[in-house]
Amino acid sequence: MVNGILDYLWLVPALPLLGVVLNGAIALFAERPFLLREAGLPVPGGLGHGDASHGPSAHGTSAPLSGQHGASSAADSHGHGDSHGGHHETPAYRKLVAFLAPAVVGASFVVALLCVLSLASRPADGRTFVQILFPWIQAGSLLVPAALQLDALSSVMALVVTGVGFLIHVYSVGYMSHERAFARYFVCLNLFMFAMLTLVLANNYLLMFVGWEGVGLCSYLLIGFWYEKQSASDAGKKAFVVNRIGDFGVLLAMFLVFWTFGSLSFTEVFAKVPLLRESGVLTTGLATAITLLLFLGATGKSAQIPLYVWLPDAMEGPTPVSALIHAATMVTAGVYMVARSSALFLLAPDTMMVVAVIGAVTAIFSATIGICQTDIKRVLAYSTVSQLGYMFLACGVGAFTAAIFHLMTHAFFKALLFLGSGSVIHALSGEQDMRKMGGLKKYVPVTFATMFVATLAIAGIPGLSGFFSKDEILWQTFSSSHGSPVLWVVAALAAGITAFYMFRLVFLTFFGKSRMDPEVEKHAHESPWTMTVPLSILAILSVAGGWIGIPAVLGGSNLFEHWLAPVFHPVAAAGAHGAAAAGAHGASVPVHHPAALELGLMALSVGIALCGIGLAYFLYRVRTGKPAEIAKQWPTLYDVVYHKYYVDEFYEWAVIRRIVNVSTGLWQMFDALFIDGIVNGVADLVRSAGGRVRRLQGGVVGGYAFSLLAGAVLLVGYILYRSVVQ
Amino acid sequence: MTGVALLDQHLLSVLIGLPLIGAALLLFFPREGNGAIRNFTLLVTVVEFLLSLSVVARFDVAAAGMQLVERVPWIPQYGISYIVGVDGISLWILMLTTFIMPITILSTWSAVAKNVKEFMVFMLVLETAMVGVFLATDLFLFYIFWELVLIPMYFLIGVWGGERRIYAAIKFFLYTFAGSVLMLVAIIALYFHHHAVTGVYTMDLMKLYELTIPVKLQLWLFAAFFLAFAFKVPMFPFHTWLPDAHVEAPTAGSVILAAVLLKMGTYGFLRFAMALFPVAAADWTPLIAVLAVIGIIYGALVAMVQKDVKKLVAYSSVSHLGFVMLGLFAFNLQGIEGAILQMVNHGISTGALFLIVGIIYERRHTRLISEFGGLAKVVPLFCFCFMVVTLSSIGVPGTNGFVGEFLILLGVFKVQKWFAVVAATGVIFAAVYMLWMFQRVMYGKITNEENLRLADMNGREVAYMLPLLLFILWIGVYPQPFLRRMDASVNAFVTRFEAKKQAALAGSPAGETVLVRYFDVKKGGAR
Amino acid sequence: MIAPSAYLLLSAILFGIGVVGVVARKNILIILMSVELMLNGVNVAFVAAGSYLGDTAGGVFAFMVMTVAAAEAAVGLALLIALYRLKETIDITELKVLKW
Amino acid sequence: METVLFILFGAIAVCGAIMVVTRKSPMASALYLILTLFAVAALFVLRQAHFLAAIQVIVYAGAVVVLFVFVIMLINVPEDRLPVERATTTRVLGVIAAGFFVLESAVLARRYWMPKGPAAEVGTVEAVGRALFTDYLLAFEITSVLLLAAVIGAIALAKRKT
Repeated sequence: MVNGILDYLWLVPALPLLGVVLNGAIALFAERPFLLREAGLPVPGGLGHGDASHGPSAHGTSAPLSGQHGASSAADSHGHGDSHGGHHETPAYRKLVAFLAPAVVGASFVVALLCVLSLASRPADGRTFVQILFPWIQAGSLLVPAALQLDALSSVMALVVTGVGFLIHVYSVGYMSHERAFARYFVCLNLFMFAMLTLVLANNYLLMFVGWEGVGLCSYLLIGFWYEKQSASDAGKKAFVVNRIGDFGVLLAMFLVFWTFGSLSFTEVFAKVPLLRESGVLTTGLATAITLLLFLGATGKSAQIPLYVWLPDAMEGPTPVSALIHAATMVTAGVYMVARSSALFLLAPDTMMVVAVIGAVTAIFSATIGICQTDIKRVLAYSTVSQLGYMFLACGVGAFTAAIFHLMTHAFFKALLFLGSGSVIHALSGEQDMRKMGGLKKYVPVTFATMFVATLAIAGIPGLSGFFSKDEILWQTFSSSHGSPVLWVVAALAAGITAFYMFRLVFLTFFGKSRMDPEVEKHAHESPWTMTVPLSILAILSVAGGWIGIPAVLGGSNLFEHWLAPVFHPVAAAGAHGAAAAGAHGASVPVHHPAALELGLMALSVGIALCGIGLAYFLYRVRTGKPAEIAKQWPTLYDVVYHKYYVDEFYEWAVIRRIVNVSTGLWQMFDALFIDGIVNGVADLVRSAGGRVRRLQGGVVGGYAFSLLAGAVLLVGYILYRSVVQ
Repeated sequence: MTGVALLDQHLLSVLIGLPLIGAALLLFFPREGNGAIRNFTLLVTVVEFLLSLSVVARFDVAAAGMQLVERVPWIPQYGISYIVGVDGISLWILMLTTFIMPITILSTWSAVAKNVKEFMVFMLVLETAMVGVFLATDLFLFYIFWELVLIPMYFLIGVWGGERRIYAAIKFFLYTFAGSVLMLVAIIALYFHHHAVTGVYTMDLMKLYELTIPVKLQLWLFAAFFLAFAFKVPMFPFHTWLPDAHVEAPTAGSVILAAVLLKMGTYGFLRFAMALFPVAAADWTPLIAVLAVIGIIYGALVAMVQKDVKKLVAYSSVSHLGFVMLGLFAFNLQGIEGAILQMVNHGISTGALFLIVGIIYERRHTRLISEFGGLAKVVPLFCFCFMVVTLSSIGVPGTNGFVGEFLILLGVFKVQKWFAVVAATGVIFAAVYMLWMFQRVMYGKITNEENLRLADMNGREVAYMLPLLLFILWIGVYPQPFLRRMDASVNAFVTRFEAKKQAALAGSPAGETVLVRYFDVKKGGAR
Repeated sequence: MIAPSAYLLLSAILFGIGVVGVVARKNILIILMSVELMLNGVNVAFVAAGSYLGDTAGGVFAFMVMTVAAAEAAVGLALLIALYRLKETIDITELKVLKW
Repeated sequence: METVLFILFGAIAVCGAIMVVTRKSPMASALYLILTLFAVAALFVLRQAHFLAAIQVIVYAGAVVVLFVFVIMLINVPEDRLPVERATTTRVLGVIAAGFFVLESAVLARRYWMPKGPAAEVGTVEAVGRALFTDYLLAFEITSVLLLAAVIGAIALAKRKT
């Protein structure tokens, strides 16, 4: 069978890897000596020993900020012209990096697009392409190849990742133009693309896990990119560790999967589901265990309760990173994994319920936190957590298509929001506090326009992408057999809150009087084209991205659902064997409900969203003093919400302190006192005994000779005695 | 005999003898010529490594038994022979030894300034002893090498160590010696038992493998071997010599201690304790698994709160070796192959970590975490190496640590779910203590004036770090060449283990061992 | 014909006299000579046993003993000289540094 | 005849030995030592151990005792500075113990009979040579190392530190 372009599927992850290698070499051999020299540090010899093979795990090797940035380098400090008076001619390597890094991702996008088109030309049931690259781990019955799989689901993911990724790379070139460790940044970013593409294109759980941890690693490196800042390196570590807790779940889930199915490959595992179900090997309990563990991983990666705490802190990273990793792609990996494993999830109704409830609770919980945040990026971060909650809600009610749909549209508008906020921050020389913004509309018109579009999209204004995807989720929540009206109410309420705080953000930032620092205001400026063009493209996508999934009730053909049907439909068919899974798959459900109900609920949710917008308008445009009053009126409530329900503090107190104390106790009491006490005690015993016995030794040679003789006499005497006795 | 023929027929003996000859030649070097001494030692170890590569080249992947065997009667009256051989179990540990030695030697260029000649002689003698331990398949020969390792190591710690070096050296010596003496008794008992059954005195391991030992005797003998190896590994709660020894040892000593000496314990379990006494081993499995799991968690927790980088790494070794032990006692292909791979991984990663610590220690003469901070800015290359090594130690996929840990946990999960679950939390803790340490050392602002003038890694340091990084990635990305060469031997081991266990179960009255209740009734045979 | 036991008896007597010299004298020179006496006593036993049993090992061992005796005398006397230079005495009771 | 010679040389050896340990002057002891060594050599001859007898004379009397004499003259301890012998408890006990030892040995010697017979020629040049260069080759070679070590050790020890 001729696969044509599909045979080059490996290029999709390989191209960013090439970028890592090339940029890594640049970072190592050009940027590192350059920065060291700039900082007045000696450049050691031995350059020749390094080589590009460091690439794959390249953590940038260069010092990030030259001394002049100092402490305030913190938040994206990009003061224009001011503190950069004496800085050198842009070295040539930066131009090379600025071209290479986006170019490889762009090329990767093109290849991915061609592959997907080629795949689309196949019949619907033949749209799964597996490419085995090389055997990776093999031990006994375990055989894990490094293999890629392109099917409907992974093609959506691959396109979103490479597409949005490319735009953000381009944006980064402008955004990071004042950054000293330019190459290091792009090494990490390219590495992230590689890991993320490995994640979505992997054809087995283990390789997916490689990407899964790989993106976590890149996230760690990029959050802590400005590592001189304590909060940044703390946040990076926190992200990694919290994700590790999730990974622990995935790891165990993989063990269960392997020892149940005898394989880790998606195709084999899912193909065996019905068989093992019939033979009784795959009990509901087992499926529940597997899926709950997988979901634990998803809560870590996708920042769901209880492991969401790392994501808001992750905003310490550069803004494009927040857009790419912590909004558009990496955090949705959990959703992807749950959707990928839908065949298993559908067998475990308990897990489905847990997923739905956690999703809904997270959605509303983090939305409420978003109300009170003043840092523009943190608002967006909580918004992301909330939107991810929606996706899990969708998964939990069996509407995997809707989840992936929302994942895609969310990638567009949330990336746009982050990039827009980045543009604002860029304009304000690093200011992130919304209380020090206002009236920015006239300074950054393109940014404002695009961000406004995205805000409308996330708020669920009809016609924009967010509307279709969110509404699909809400409808499924209401109508699906896994769903319930209660969840619908929660989700709709969360949608209203979302609309409220997003408009609060827009009003505080772009409207009203300027509350900017005059010094900052002087330099406020629109961003360069490398930043505004990606914004504009994303804005178009935010508007139009939803049109491929217009539901039937609105006269659309829901292309998106048809595209994904081969992935989720057979699943539903297989799941139908299980009692609990009957009628699980989303598309067939609305049949039982009148179209009027669907339309009515749709209107209701739009109404709630409009209420949210209205409230925001009232509080932040009409009665601007009111929010403070409310805060004063319920100080405790405000305090609790403002401090994010004290969850971080609770974790610190309940987990971290405890562990550290116990560890210290173990070390000092058990190790040093108990075990070494025994050991040293024995030693002391021997020594004191020796101290007594040593008096026998007079030190005079004659004495020793006599002892020797006496011993000999006794010995011979004993031999004699024995011989006499016998 | 021509040189080629010598290499052809006595490759393993050459591997054992070469460092010793090197050490003897070193005696004729003038004390003052430190440069010549160092270069010569490096040359010897590099040649040794290159020769050991030909072992890999000549290794037959399909053969399960000992390869390149050499057999010379030594004390024939007592059935003691000089028998050496290599199989899939020892191959990579042997390679690790010969690989890590030149790196270690290279790392001492500036770290060891006093008594260079003696230092190098001890290093070479140590190499002979270590290589001998992994190649000997005669119990008597093995025991000699096993004990021979102690002597140079004792001096390396005691002479070139830190402030409390004498305490650490004696503690190290006594701890390990206490265990090995019991092992000696067990070896002799086994020897006499073999005579009693077959009428032949022999110390040949392969012959002893064929022996069927009564369960009761097995339990006792295994206990003695267990103590010897558990001290060496070190398993919780026999581990307290390790932090002291590591902290006080010179960098090179720490590297070898971590990379190779600890592996002698785990290797000993696999080659001797488990293979000779399968029923007892199976019987002891719960206890050992529990200790291993405790070691994993305990080591990680205690590592977390250390203030001294070296001590932290030492405790992390306790944790990592817990994984290895757990994998071995899964008694299935995945677990054991994972454990062997993890031995190599731990050697590479932890060896590299000690080298990393050595590099900053050389510059600052302190290892306290609080003395550092913000180093990433002044020493970017160092930071990069440190990062990769840290990730490998954490077991991030794509690095060697992941493959090993995954296989181990996969294997363990099959036989003992809950052990695997608890052990897997060790993976989380590993991230916590390593990253926390990394952050405190490398990130943040430079608070200590002295750190501003730190020099980055020089060419020599890069030269010895680079091979380690390369292997970290190689094993992580393409472990096949390593795993394939273990397959046949490990498979044979597992098969023999199962057969012997079943035979013992069939032959012994029910209830004679805990095993019957515990291990087999509950689970099927593990494979 | 002489009984083998006669040789062994002689050997024991020579050895015993040597022992007396070692334990009872203070003069290191004489102690060293007494050691030679002891070794000679042993040699008598070796040679006698070897010849009675017809085993060459006896002769060989006697030979070895002589070698050792020569070496021992050389080193012992060298020690004595070094010691005399240091302490100006050949009294064994003056040497108490074994205890510290 | 043999008996007579045995008694004669045995008596000389024992008397000489007694004189060795009882003389005050080391020089006198050394001379008596030579006497004893010669007597023992004669006993060797009685047992057909000609080779051993020869090296007994050459090595012992010729080399070792000469060395003793040499050292005695070299350090030349004045009469008044020779150690004063006193009978301490240890010494008396030591002599008694030595006596016991001889007694015990004698009893043992009587208990373990060896075949009585003519002397086998095991101490001849041929027999010893054959044994040394075949079965005991390694031991023989190591002996040379031992002697070398003794020579180096003696030189190192006796060398005047500068």
